[in-house]
Amino acid sequence: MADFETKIPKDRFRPAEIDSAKSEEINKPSLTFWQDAWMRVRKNKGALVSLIVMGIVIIMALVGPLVSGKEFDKQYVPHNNLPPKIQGLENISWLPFDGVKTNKAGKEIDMYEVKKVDEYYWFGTDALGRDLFTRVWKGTQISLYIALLAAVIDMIIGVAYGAISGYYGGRLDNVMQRITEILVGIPTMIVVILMILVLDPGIISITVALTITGWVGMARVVRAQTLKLKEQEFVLASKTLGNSDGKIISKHLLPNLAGVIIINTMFTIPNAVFFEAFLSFIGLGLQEPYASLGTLIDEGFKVLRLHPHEMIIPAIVISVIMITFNMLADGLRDALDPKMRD
Amino acid sequence: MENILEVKDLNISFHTFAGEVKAIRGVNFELKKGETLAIVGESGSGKSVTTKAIMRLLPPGNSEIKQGEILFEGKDLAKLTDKQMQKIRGQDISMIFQDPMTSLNPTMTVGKQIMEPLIKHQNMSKTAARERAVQLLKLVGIPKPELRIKQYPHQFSGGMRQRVVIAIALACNPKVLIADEPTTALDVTIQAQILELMKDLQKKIDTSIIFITHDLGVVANVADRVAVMYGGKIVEIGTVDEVFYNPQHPYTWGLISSMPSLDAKEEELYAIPGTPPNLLYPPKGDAFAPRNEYAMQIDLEEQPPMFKVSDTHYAATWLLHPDAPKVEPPEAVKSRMRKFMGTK
Amino acid sequence: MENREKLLEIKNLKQYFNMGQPNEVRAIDGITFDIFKGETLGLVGESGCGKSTTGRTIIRLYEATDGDVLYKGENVHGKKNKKDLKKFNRSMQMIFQDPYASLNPRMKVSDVIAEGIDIHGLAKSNKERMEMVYELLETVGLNREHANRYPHEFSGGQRQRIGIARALAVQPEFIIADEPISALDVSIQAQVVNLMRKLQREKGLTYLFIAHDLSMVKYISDRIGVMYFGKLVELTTAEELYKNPLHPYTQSLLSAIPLPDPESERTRRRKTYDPNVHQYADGEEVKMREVVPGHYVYCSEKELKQYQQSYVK
Amino acid sequence: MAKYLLKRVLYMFLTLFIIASLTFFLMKIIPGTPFASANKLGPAQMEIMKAKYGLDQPVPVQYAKYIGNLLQGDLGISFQFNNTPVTDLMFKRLGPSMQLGAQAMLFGTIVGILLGIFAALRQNTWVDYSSTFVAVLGKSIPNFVFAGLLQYFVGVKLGWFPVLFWRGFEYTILPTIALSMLPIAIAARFMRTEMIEVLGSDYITLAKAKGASFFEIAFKHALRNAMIPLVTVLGPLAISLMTGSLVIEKIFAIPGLGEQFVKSITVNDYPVIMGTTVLFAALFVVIILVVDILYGIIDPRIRLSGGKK
Amino acid sequence: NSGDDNAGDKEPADKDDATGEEVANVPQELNMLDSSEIPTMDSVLAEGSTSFTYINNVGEGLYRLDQDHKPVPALAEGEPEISEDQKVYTFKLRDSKWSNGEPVTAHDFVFAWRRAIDPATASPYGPYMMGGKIKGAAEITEAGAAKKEYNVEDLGVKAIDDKTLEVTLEKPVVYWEDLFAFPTFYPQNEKFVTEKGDAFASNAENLLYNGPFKMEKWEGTDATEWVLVKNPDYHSADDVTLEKITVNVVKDSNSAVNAFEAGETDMTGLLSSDIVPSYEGDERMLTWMEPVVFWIKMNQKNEALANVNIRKAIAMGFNKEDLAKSILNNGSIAANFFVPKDFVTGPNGEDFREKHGDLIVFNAEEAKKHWETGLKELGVDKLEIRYLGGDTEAAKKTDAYIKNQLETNLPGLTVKLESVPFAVRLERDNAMDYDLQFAGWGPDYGNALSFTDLWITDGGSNRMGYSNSKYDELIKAAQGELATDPEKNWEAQQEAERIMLEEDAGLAPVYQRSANILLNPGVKGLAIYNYGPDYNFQWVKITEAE
Ligand SMILES: Nc1ncnc2c1ncn2[C@@H]1O[C@H](COP(=O)(O)OP(=O)(O)OP(=O)(O)O)[C@@H](O)[C@H]1O
Ligand SMILES: Nc1ncnc2c1ncn2[C@@H]1O[C@H](COP(=O)(O)OP(=O)(O)OP(=O)(O)O)[C@@H](O)[C@H]1O
Ligand SMILES: [Mg+2]
Ligand SMILES: [Mg+2]
Repeated sequence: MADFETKIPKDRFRPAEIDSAKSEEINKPSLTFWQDAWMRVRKNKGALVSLIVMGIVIIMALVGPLVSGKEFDKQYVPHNNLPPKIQGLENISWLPFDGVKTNKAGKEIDMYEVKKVDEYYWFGTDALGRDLFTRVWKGTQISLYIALLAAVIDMIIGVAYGAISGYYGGRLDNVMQRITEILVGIPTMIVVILMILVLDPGIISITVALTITGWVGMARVVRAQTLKLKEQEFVLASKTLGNSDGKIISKHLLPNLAGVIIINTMFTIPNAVFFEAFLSFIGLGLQEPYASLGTLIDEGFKVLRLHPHEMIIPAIVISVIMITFNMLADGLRDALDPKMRD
Repeated sequence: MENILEVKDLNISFHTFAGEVKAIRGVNFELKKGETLAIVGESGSGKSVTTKAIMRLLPPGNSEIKQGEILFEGKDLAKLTDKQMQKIRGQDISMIFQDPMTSLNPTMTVGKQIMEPLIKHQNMSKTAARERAVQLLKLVGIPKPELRIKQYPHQFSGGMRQRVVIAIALACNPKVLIADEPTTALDVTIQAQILELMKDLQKKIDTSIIFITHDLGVVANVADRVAVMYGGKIVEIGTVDEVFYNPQHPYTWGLISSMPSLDAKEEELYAIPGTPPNLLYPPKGDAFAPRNEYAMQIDLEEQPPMFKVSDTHYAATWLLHPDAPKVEPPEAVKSRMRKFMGTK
Repeated sequence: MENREKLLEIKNLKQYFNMGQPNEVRAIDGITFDIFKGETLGLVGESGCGKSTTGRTIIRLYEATDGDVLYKGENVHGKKNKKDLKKFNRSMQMIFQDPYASLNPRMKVSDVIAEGIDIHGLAKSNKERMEMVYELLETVGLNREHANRYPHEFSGGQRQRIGIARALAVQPEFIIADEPISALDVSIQAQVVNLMRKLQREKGLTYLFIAHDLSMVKYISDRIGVMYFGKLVELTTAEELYKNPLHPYTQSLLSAIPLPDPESERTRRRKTYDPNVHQYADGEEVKMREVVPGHYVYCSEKELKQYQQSYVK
Repeated sequence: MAKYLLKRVLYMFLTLFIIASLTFFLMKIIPGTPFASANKLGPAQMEIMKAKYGLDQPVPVQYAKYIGNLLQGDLGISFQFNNTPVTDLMFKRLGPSMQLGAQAMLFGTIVGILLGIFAALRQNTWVDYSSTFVAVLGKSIPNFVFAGLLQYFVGVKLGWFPVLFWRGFEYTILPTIALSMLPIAIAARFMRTEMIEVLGSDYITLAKAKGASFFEIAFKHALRNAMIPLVTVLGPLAISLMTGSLVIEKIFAIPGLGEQFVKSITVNDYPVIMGTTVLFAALFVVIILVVDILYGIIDPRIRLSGGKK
Repeated sequence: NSGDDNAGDKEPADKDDATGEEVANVPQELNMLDSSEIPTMDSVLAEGSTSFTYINNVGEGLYRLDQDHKPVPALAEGEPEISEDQKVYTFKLRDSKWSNGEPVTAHDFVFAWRRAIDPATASPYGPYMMGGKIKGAAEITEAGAAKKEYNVEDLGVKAIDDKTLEVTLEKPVVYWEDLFAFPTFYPQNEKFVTEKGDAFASNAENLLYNGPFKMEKWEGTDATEWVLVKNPDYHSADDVTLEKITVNVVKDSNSAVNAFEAGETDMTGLLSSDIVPSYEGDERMLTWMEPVVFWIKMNQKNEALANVNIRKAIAMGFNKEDLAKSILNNGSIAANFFVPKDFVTGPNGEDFREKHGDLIVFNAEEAKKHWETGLKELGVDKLEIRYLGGDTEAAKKTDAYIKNQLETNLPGLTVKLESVPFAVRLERDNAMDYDLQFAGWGPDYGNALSFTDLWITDGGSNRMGYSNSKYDELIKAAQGELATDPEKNWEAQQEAERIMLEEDAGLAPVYQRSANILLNPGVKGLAIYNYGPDYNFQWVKITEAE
């Protein structure tokens, strides 16, 4: 196998100088867990695109209501139910942004001409003549707000409940498990509706309602994970060092739960958004003049045949939000999955 | 003896988030009919990847056979279609994995799992397959096989599960059996039983075995020949006696002398310093050089070729180059070599 | 030997899990032994026989079901107040089996090592704390640069050494090592074992070394205890155990270890252990008995005689 | 096993009792009148009406009576449907809701599982992304929108299926599809995750090593194992489909419970609200038990007596 | 008082349209949709228009609304004998039969009426319709409420013999014919009712019929499908052409329209206003004005709303025309009144609205002036006012609009919307726990009094603290001494309305609702009612749709 046709200079066989300190050197760049995870997310096209789109949606939710120059609750009835019309795009015939509506007889009518409107309503207007562009982004704001608030409270209660139940175990765990069983036993719908009836309808009560049952899923996941983690040797090590339970939970368990918590939250968010929309449909949603994407879709749905834009636009936005959150959650799960480490 | 399997200049890479992991960097070996080839080596040295490549079980998404051939009875396995490969798997080549606790499907009865390859590859009827499954269980020493066949894996202990896995692997009398650390997860007493079982069975059905392990004791027990892997390459290969009693590669020396022997009196154990190479950034020269106290300048610059020690014994270290200075292996190794010379 | 100082006395220790439930497990069922200051006591036995449980019960990770653990004559399990506990926690430490699971992946190495320092307030300033960490890292053969890295960047052997550094941080006298090398590569095992021995020499540590790899146990231990199903069946010095294994289980265990020597492997005969060989009669007292000085076997009076006879040979 | 079941059943009753009590007291806090003509009734008449329904008595007395009646299976009489016993109302309506829920569940999980499997087998490819897209779309667009669109386009415009009512199997098709969007989404998401996990496990590698084909791997080996966690969510999901189909029931004019339930909430029909809650809760605990038993069937490792793993 | 026939202008189904031949070869079957189940078929317990509709079609009382919405004698044989003081009415009954063959007698009336007033029955409409009108009714209710002894025989109704019924009123009632046509006053067969006990009226079998139709299929209150067939024993059965009516419940308006478009039904329930614009000009859509007025109640216990200027500002401060035309866009009209248009006609034959058409109209400037004055009087420069609204989509839209209008037109005003379910609103109305409340009212009988008597001081349905002694006097007179003087009565009520709105702005009217349904043009002769029952099918004929 080895052939020695080429003569090798002798001096190459002198002993090599090897720095013994180097033998323990790590030649990987130092990456924290999160940097590492971020690298993985970045490589996942779906997640990355979702992240960007989500960023855009969030930015639009924040600045959208400002850039249109119109108030979200400013009514101007003479301009009601106008289809979308956007400067520049109005002349591109296949785009639905020319302010033209097809009536029942199939004839195309420029509603802006009919109503003598000079302004541009980018997403059109609603029945009260409110600018839908502003309302959609305002609604996105509120939908995101509800989602985030619900998620945060869900995270706090669910995580605390699950961690305590799992960590202390035994009888406490048993009692706490029974309580969640009961909470889950009452159909969510009922709890939520009752809560909204007891409180006043509105953002707060929707949030409260959501958090009453929404965290159970999180608590379960966290508990299961805690049960696993607390048997991990690094937790035992901390115990042998004499660490207190509180410290162990906060320093060892919670940081390691972060992945599951984030992923679960990512799934909670679209659930909350959806749930809010559902509440709107059964008439328990937000109070006027505020709108969430849910209420907008609900309102728009009623006039779908007459003014399709009033439903389609918010429906697209809500779908985009849901899809991005879900794809990002998938990406994060892959990225944070310990089994995927090299 | 004829070669049933030949691996030629195999190069395999993984594409990971961090970059390209060159897991296998030019592996050559052949497996003869009826022999047991043990592969030892450090964790991450590429033992499993090599065997998975033979079975074409590497993750399809991120692995790539960059170069090389895997000739099974003359056919290059790397070039077969998925369908053709499915025929070979389980039929001609079968495999046993390390962890008996996770390698059986928890929701399928043990009987079904044994019968599956029989029905698939040998076109057996269900009843025939069941009978054969019972036989197989009996063969691997599981009492009351008629009963056991209807049970689920969780009703078996670890050792028994590994026997089931072996039964599955042997179901179609494969020509090659690849055992990837089949006893690492087991107790010594059970390990001993399983090793005996495998040797027995090999005698009966005359398969060739590739046996991967960390444990030199196990190697000594089962192997006819040994391949030592380090950093994605085979660094030494030879008969079991040659490798144990006349090792040539400094890594093999380290390996052997870091095992305390039961009879030898205690002195400081020989420890290989440092850590294994990171195959994301494979070294230019000999991958073992940074940990090698006998390393020479050339080791850092150039990869050593396989030097022939005997007809059956090769090692990849510049120390074997005629121009290289002669070095003394560690005491533990020397004492073995003396013994070896004595017996010869 | 008798006059050596007893660091730890374990008396009739029992640990049952799920007591009173159908799935009750008697993980350890009345074991008694002493550990002398400065020695290494090895504990071997098949998987699930209760080795880890013994270690964990000694260090109070589990509340003992019954029996006492005396550390320097003080009962460990009776301790209630915080100060005593902290003192105890400092004197006894543990090294774990799985180098991956035993380090919190979200903590920097420096924080992992300094955890004990922080809990016990051993450093007055942050600078002092870091100095201590660096020193510990160097003690276990790593260097300062490693302090700021995360566990996942290290190899198994390096991680295990970090685990040792963590245990050393509180300057314990007694360390329980629960299979500290089983998960490591052969080439790395020696690094860790050598380190442990070096530390023992330098710091006068006492070890309880749990393992199932008998060759390594023999190498490191002064005395070895063999466990079988929650019971200690044989206890004697390492040399003695290999030369004169008395209990049939010990014999079978020894006969099962494959040696890295093809020659001896070809000739090795394995013995199997069948618990029925004892044929204990009802009411027969079975306990640890001293067959010859320092060599204890779990047996009946009758067996004692047999063992003594066979020993004489 | 028998002992375990007995214990479970006892817990079930305890849970039901607590739920019934909680709802009862919640009912008492809810504002609003149960009397539809309250704006026309004078104070005297109001008194009489309250007396008739026992609402004039102190809450503890009402509670004791309620629990007493409940134990005898008497859920009281409805306000909105004069003099009709709540049990009659509920059980007549339960059938369509259950059927619709069950059909949507079946259809939805099958489609969802298939979507999930293909997404997992082709992870991070367009197959995966489009499966995610379909699944998420099912979840993000409220099902009343789907229902409305289906009814209009498939029912009215294309005339493929009846537009509404509940008169036979072909009438159930559109509402089933509309309602199954959620189970599709959930099953697909779950399945994808679990499949990816299962496909990475040792026994799948072993199955491959045995020469199993792509489909054998996916359907014979992986599916059942990946199903196990799904089973846990399917129970509550089934309940929410049976109870949450109110919107669909309304749109397709299906005489089901959900719609009636929401109505009873808006008109404060206490007996119906409480009765329905208790019924749903009872269904729920029973289904949870069934799920646990199913668990044991799908996953032989789990024995009822031992609980989970 | 004659029934209005506003529906007539648009109604494609004029009674004479259908000739015998056209009808002959078309099956006389009507398929229709309703938007709710029938809560009860027990005439004594009924309290909603759905119940009244079907009770009216399968039953009959002393009087009956005719095709022109006018009460005409039905079971009563001709006009009753009326006492001098207009308090005692003696009716002769005509021959008629229950569907089980038994004759309908005066005892059946006595039984039903006593049952309706009996506190043990706890009928909502019994005491509401009888209290203060039928002698002794109010006392029985009072006693029942106080858990004291009472005797239902004290009710002013007596069977002189099988064929003679004597009714004693508390005081003269102008609209007595309407009263006796109302389903609450229908007869019930004592033997049948007592025999059936709790099962009475629980399904089609447990009911007796004496009207133009009988129920062939109705499985109970929760049934979503029921079938009415012609009653051959009805005394005027010969005039009934329709053989069968099949009703299905569809609650979603859009779905109902889809069913109509798919040809699955001849008639939908009321359309939600969102749908109406898409059927504009479509002959299949039937639109009529309902005598239902929506207004904003202003709680005059609230300090700010006790101020008349503030009330005027609010009542004038929002554009009702835009609301009705552009937002509701379903034929509803802006209301500047509270007694609806096209509801009642006076002795002179003119509509109630004729005299004082608009009493309080939208006028942003006026409103602002009043607002500023009011604020000055109150000594504040801004106000926050709660606005109790409904939680339905339509209500929310209206509320949002009104809030916006008020806040725009009345600087310094903040309107806090509270959208609550109907049940909650009723309770809060009862407790007067609101500042502004969006509410509506529909009449139960065909007299302006059904609106005007709402606002008398401490009136049962006032519940907003409106009080004006002049108003009280006028209405009390209209109910009492002027009962027999239609002219004066009329004027008194018109004056009262003027005072209430123009002077006091006691209420802020918003709009009068129109109703819309889709109806197969082949269906002729459908009678649509404004109070009590919704429809009467007894004159319906199905003709070939063109
Ligand atoms: N799916 C994969 N993706 C990326 N890298 C991989 C993958 N599988 C293996 N590797 C890399 O290939 C190299 C060889 O791995 P292999 O599993 O063959 O080691 P091994 O010798 O079997 O070790 P062990 O004794 O631990 O089983 C390692 O560096 C590993 O990180
Ligand atoms: N927390 C626990 N609850 C219930 N049973 C337990 C628990 N911990 C250990 N056991 C049981 O106690 C017995 C002894 O376990 P232990 O971990 O001590 O064994 P071991 O000798 O350390 O085995 P190994 O070599 O596998 O580490 C086993 O049967 C185990 O299943
Ligand atoms: Mg491997
Ligand atoms: Mg252990």
